[in-house]
Amino acid sequence: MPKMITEQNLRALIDLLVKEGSRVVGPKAAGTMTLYEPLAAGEELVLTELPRRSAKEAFFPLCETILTYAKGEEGVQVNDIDPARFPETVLVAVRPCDAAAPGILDAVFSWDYDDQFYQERRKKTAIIGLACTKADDACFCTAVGLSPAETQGSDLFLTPLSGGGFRVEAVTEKGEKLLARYSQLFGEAGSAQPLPPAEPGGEKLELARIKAWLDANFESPLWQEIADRCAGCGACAFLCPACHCFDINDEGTEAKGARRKSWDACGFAKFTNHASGHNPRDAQNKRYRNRLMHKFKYYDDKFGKHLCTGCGRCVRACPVGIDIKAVLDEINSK
Amino acid sequence: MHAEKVKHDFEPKIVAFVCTWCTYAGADLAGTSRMQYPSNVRVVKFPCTGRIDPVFILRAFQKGADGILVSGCHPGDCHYMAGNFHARRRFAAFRKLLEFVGVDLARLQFSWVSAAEGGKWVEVVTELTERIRAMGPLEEFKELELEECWSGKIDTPELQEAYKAIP
Amino acid sequence: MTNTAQKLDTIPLVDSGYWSSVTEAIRTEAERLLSSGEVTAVIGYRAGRRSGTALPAIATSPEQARELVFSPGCVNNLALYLTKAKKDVAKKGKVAIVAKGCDLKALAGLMGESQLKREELVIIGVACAGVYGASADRSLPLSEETIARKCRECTVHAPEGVDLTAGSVPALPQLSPEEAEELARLEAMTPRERWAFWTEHFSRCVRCMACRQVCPFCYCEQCYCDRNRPQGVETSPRPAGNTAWHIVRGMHLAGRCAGCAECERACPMDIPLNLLNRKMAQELKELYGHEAGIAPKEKGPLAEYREDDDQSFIK
Amino acid sequence: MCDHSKNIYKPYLATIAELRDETSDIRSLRLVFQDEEVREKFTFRAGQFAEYSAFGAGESTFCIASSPTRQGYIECCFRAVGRVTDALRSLEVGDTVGVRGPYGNSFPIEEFYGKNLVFVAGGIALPPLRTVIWNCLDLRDKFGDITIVYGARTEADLVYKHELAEWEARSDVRLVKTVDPGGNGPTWDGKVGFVPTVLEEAAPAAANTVALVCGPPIMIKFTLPVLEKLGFADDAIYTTLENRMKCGLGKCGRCNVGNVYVCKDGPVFTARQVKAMPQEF
Repeated sequence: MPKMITEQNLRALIDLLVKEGSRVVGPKAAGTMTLYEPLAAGEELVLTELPRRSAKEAFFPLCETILTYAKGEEGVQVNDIDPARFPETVLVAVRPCDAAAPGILDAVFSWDYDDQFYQERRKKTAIIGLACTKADDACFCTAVGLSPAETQGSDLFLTPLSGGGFRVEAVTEKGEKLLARYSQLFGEAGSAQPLPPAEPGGEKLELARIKAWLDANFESPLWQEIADRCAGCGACAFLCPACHCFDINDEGTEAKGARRKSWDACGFAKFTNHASGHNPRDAQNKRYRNRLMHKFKYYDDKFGKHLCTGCGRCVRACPVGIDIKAVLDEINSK
Repeated sequence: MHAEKVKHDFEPKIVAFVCTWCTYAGADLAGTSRMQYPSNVRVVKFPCTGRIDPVFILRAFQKGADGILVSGCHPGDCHYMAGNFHARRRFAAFRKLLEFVGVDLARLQFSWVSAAEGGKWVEVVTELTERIRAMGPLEEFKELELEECWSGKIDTPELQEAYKAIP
Repeated sequence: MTNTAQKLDTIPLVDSGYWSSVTEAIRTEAERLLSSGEVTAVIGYRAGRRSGTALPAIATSPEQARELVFSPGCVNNLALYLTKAKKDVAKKGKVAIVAKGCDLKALAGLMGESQLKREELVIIGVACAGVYGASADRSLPLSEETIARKCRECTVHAPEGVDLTAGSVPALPQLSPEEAEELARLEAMTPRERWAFWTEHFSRCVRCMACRQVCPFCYCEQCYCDRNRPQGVETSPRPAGNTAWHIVRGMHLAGRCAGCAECERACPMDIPLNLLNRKMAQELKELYGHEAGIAPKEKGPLAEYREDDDQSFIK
Repeated sequence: MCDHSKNIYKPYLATIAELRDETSDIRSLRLVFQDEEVREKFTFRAGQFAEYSAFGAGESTFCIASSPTRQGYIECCFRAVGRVTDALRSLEVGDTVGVRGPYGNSFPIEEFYGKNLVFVAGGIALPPLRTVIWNCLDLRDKFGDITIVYGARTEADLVYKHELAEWEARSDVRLVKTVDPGGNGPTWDGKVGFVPTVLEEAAPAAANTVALVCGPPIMIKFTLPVLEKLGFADDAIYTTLENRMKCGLGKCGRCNVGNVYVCKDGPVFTARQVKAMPQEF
């Protein structure tokens, strides 16, 4: 028998999780925006809006310390970050386009070398997904093979019901455990009908066809055409649920400080700049090409997946109106 | 001879950005004349106030200064003709920007101290030190330095330890 | 969005005929310039895939000129494409540019800084009624609700000193100066409150550098803030470094900013960056009588001095 | 000892045992791991690289320039051109640096057994080949003729000058050293000319020979056709690519050339592999 949870109980669940010491992260009002942020109480949860930044932050923080160092009389001491201290986290009301991202990123963060910072956070996080019943004209998850009702990536999946509340589906063992542990908050779904899923518009993409075009078109006037407009900022990459490039920097003083890993973007002019001054991707067309190729070709070549969930954030955020969906449509039609 | 040392609860860190031709020479004069002034001030000298980038001021606050003095030649005395005139405008603007962001301008002092004004140097530095002492430490920038985005925040004693060490 | 009776602030500010007449004027002129060979490219706008959006377009043929548009979605300041930062565009040869009043100020600023020469440029000015704000619902017409904050206080609806003006300025209602009010609200705060206001905003900054990359005046080939020998500003997106970055940005634009508010529009984290620029503009006007205008000035207020400048803050 | 199974970004600590200025801005460091266990267990192959850190400044990527046949230490060689390399250069004997690695693939030395070797290097690109050169010289019996063509802009820009002298003195190695026209001083006893030209003149036989090339992109570009002309097959030419890296672990997304991650799939490639890559390096 399928389960359901009322909105009130969903908020109560958050309260309970917070009380028990979990970090609960979900969409929360932040000034004029909604952002995935730690929730202090269930009432802070915002269910109506797609957060401006993706949920990848929960696994791959915007900026995190990877070690600290101190110079003393006896030389340098390097201190590890103890991953045991990463908080147990429940990600709530995560849209399918965000929930799908970690499943894509697992490959790169475990490729030969396990990035414990990512892995440990991943292990300690349960994802409660939420089906989308509303899409805007930037959304294109269906075009890249996902859907507003996609449960993949979630541990527990909520689908809004027409009469209020959510149908609850345990997708993984982790989800089942959550369901069992807080069973008092879940009821029987009964005959309540789920709201129809959102219908992102736009042409469907044939990703294999796009990949084939990318395989053959490292050189194409398309790249320059886009680069003429591209301002070279990192807004697209930083809002993207699947972009995973990062930088490593030391900060602090000579005597003591921290080494930090933080998001970086392949669109930045100096991203690949060598110390000698030689820059393999010295023009914006090469950088944009790399961004698109990485998403739909290179990552596919390496890991059999594409680095895009169709969340549309880059489309909404691009200050010069570069629309990755329009670019893909164009390639698709070639 | 020695003024009696008073023990204070709080010894502010004062950074003085000075031009080498006038104020540095003035401070030097104060020293060679055996005038007493608070040892809280750390002097950083530049060829000219025109070389003192507002970023230096910001950086000093970020790295733990409780008060900052910027000092150079009197108008008309610039070794490079007009460096201090340009600096004057730049600092007038920068003050307004800092104030708008929420920095208390009482922590930032500008002065003209010539090579002959050892006494004025002592006066400016003493007054600034006492004022900052009365105001207490500059917490805003120190708090900010410790702040992390939520996703990168972890509760580790090692990290806290490292942060505490940031002067 | 409720579909109940149309609220007063959703009434269109101008009728749709205005947009089509400006569009037509731009197309005609662009077509003429390109077919006569007077210019090799026209920097304008074309419609985006999503309804209500427009994006920068570089038309190099008369056919492409027919695709140019002017709509409330034409939010970009195209002056960006004439700077050193966008060398590829300049390589195309002599260009024409579509410019709103606010964009003209940026062009004037760039000319003042010897980045552009007026005689090498054809300017198609737009008699501008205003454009959408960053968070506007673009399915709605341009209205008091959807108009950008900077446009509410626009003083340059009608362009001056251009080669051709596209369209004519329709009658526009006086709108309340929201940004000026916000600025006054901040000025009335205590320093501690302002600090809290700004650090909360800056703590959300992701250092995507969109504010810098869209700014026509951030054309330095090596940004001070990217330098690391020595490092002036920490590069990690932490609150401390973010705050330093935005202060430095504000300072480097003081006396240069043309007020196009592109930084604020581009910010994916909704940081009200133009308040910083506007505050500095206001202070520099008060201190040195400087104001960004449509006529190029040889020197900005921080590039010159007067012997009797105010020094009441110096001991 | 750092537990790399846990924090892949945590470096081993090493002490600078020796330092040597190769040129006015290029320095070599000999590093000895501080932890005894690491010292014993750390192994690498010629061609692999590491991430070296100057704490407080950050990390930089250089090859391991010493030979895997010489144990107990590793060496690196770098030009002070940035924040990290400046900081590394300011360190002195006895100071601590961080080392992460070894990373990447390596030269298949075993496959070279019984063959002649030609090394072609330009400027600061000698270190990545020096590791192989010493590796092979230490196992001298296993190889045929060994030729080294090494050039730099000027005499002063040649690195490992003392080793050049050593190789010159050996009868089992042929060293052809050259400087760009105008870069020669009055006592210069080598050739004058660009590396590709000098290589062509030196004309090593291609039969049963492997060429190992490393240098600035422009040198590589002009050297490959010369080798081709001399009869070298693309599979018999090896090079090592140097791209900017941050992690060295295939994650940070910086060093890729097309779908090839230089840090994991490389840095050692054959000319055939390089030709198959998009020309973006």
